[in-house]
Amino acid sequence: MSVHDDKDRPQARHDHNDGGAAPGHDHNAPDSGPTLRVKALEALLIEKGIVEADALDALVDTYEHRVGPRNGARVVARAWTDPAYKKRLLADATAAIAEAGVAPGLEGEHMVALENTPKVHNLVVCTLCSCYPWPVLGLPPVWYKSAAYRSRAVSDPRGVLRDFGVELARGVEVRVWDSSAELRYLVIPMRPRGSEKLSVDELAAIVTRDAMIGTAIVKYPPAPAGG
Amino acid sequence: MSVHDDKDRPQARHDHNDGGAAPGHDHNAPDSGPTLRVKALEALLIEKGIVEADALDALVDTYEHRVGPRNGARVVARAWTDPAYKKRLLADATAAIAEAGVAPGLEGEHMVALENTPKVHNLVVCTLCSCYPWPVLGLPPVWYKSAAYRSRAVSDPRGVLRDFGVELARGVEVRVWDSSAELRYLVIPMRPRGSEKLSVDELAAIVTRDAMIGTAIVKYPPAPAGG
Amino acid sequence: MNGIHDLGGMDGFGAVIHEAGEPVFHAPWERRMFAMTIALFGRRAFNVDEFRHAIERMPAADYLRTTYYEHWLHGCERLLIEKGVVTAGELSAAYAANGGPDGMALPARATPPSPATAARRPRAAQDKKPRARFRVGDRIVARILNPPGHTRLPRYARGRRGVVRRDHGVFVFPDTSAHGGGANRQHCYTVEFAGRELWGRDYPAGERVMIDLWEDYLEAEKVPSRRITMQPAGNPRTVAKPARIATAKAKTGSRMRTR
Amino acid sequence: MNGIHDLGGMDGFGAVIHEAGEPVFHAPWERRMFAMTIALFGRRAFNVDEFRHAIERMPAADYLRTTYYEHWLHGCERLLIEKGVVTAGELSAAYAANGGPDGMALPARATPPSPATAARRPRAAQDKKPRARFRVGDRIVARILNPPGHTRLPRYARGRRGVVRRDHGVFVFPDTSAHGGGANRQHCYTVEFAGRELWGRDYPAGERVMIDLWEDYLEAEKVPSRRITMQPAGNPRTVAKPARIATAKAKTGSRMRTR
Repeated sequence: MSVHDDKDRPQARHDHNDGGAAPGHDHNAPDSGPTLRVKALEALLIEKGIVEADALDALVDTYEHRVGPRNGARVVARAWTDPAYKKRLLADATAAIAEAGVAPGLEGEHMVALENTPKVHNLVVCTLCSCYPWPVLGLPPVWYKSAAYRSRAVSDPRGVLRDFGVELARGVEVRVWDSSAELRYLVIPMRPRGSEKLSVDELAAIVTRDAMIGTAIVKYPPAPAGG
Repeated sequence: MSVHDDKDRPQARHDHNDGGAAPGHDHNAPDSGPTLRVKALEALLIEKGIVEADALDALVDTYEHRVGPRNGARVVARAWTDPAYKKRLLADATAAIAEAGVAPGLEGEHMVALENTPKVHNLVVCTLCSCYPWPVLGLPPVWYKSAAYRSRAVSDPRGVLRDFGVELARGVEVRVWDSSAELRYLVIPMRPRGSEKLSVDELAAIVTRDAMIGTAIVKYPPAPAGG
Repeated sequence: MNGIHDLGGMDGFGAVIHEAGEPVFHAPWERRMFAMTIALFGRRAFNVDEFRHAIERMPAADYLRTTYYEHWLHGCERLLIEKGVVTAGELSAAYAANGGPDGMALPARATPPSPATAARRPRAAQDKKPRARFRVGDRIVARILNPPGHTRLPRYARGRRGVVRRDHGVFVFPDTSAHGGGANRQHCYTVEFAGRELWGRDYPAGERVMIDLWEDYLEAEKVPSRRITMQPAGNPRTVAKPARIATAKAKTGSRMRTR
Repeated sequence: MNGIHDLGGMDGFGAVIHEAGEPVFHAPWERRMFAMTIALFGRRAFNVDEFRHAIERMPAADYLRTTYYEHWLHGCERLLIEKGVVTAGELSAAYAANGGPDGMALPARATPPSPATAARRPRAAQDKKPRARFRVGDRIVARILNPPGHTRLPRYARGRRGVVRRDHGVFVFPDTSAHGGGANRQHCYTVEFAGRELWGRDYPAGERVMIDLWEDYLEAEKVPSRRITMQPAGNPRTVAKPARIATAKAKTGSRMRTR
């Protein structure tokens, strides 16, 4: 866990020399990239006691190292191997996810699980911003927040799946879920043929993040490095 | 008329050294602003005999000095003073505009005149690009082609008119014409009170370009410098 | 194509900034770019639908940040290369050359064509005229169409009900003409939409938006209701009413990509 | 607000580029920006609806060209100033200071709150629950709404017919909550739209888009038709069906600006 030492701490000087326009819009000042503005903002908020540096460190550590897709993979593996659990998961995902030991938290208060079947493939997007189920999948990948994905997922889902190398059979119906409110969605991919003998942990290991968004199919043996 | 002398002519060298990607997308090459690319494009097209420099000069001269809003102002002044002409103008604007001595031409093949009345105010826009009645109004002003105008003219016309300092009375109905096809529109503004004694020429002189788009009202005596 | 160019009804661009007494061109290169484009239309290097579509395909952020004649520059460069009139290599070479001091002698001067006829576009057909499917007063719905290619049906009108106010006759259909799919000439109508139908029932009652729409963009409103006979807005002129026969509907590009 | 953020159904952004095994954060400043924003939520400096709306109000070209956490930076800077938590002057001074070598000593360390509870948002109401106006299986139309302010009703769904598939209970209404207009808690439903209804009849038959929509975004479909009783997509769970009484419809912002 990369604990911040003091020299990294952003500094804030308190002398109000000029009330210049908010720096947010000054694109060509030297080194005006986000680094400087974020450092300044943090310094100011810390100085005013609005945020504490350690709390920030803890939040970074939580979402960079503790909360991630492995949580969701455990839920999927359990659903694959425990029909009663899958029933509970599909009925009340928020409770079933907590039951699987995933700490409830931000962006996971109202979970819905979506089961992929031979007939129906589910795909999750947030066309308006980046809504995503943090507790089970961690923070969203850049592509999930991109204009390319957000624009076409709802109008050309098969085209988007092709961008991920996934070609769905003609007969499979695609259901796209636009997370436009407080609900957060977890796709339960189909269990791959040939994985019958794997343990729950071994199954969890082959479940990729993308498969839990709906932009990938779980393969066994797993394809080389994937999202 | 600023005739081009040779030294301004863009040069084209014919040695194909590298088939680099089209320069169109190279934003940070030195002096890569449009000036250089336009010069290069013109040189290439002239060298390949696709366009002739004099023809370009003539087109510039036509649309910078000969074709402009004074053409439309003449049509409006005549419509104000000759009811029979106005009837013909409202019935077949293309013919009536030609009758007023305005040479038909590009972006004026299918004209429609829109009469402002105490009850109805017309406003013209092209939400998709910049469609505009060149023969009567010349080339469109920058604001007509701006995202701000094109986006709000259809959904908040009164707000846009306020941006031009025009406040319509509550009872006046606003009709916005989106030039989405081949039709080009000329607004016939209301003749201002007090201009009864003016000659046709004097009337034409007080008709502003913006009034013929619908973003201004013709005043008499005319307001200080306006669009 | 649902591109950034389809701005009708968007928010966030602020007040309209207008420059009193602005010049026709704001820089010498704008003069040349304007003239070149018109000349290229005259030479049939590309048609106006292809040109618009080339501009629509600009990356959205570039489209919003660049000026109008930079759009034209982008459109011309792109189409000239796509149509093989010039190669990317030639363009880069000319581009590099114009950074340099010397260059090739220019071809001798030719008599310039008169500007007015420089680029006649046979947009309105003179010959065989397809029958009109709609008449002034007809209640229609703008179809829900989302072709991946060029269209002149703005998104803010799709699925909305309107009334045909005027039949302007037959014109080349942009959605096919921009993609080498032929003229597919068909009637084009001014259709009146109530502001409330477009923007919601909270919208002031009187406001109307008139949009010029090709026949393929329209379908008769399903709910049979008495025909509107009130005085049409704008011009009283109505085209003679030919009998209504459904013409074969041009196959508009399906939403799903086959590439 | 019909802003650039409302991307559903747009074209022109090309193929989805996805980086295999990408890191959670792509730069140190992204770590800090993420954590600061979550902490500010925890401090109730602003709510999530205000935050989203601040980002929606970015100039469209900037929104498209900047990265995700630059959006967060913009949103926080803007809201902190608008809400008077910091002044532009303080921000500029801090900004200038951080170009400089020395700076102020930082306040002593305090015990950090546990991340999980750091920013609880009371989104779902526990107390008095407004009645649901719709039930699973109801045929609805997404209203034609174009409020100048924040909304979670995507443009591509407005005016389109759908079927209520699930009632998720009562939630804070973003369109008022983003503008200090109160929680205005109301039911939120998953509504199923056929792909053809959204994108046109050429669209493949089976495809569906499910959108989560607040009650104020919906109205019953006018044409009386038999209720759908087919097996709802997704979860069989349906909320107990309370009697349907029309709740007072929250006044959504009218399209016309009064400023």
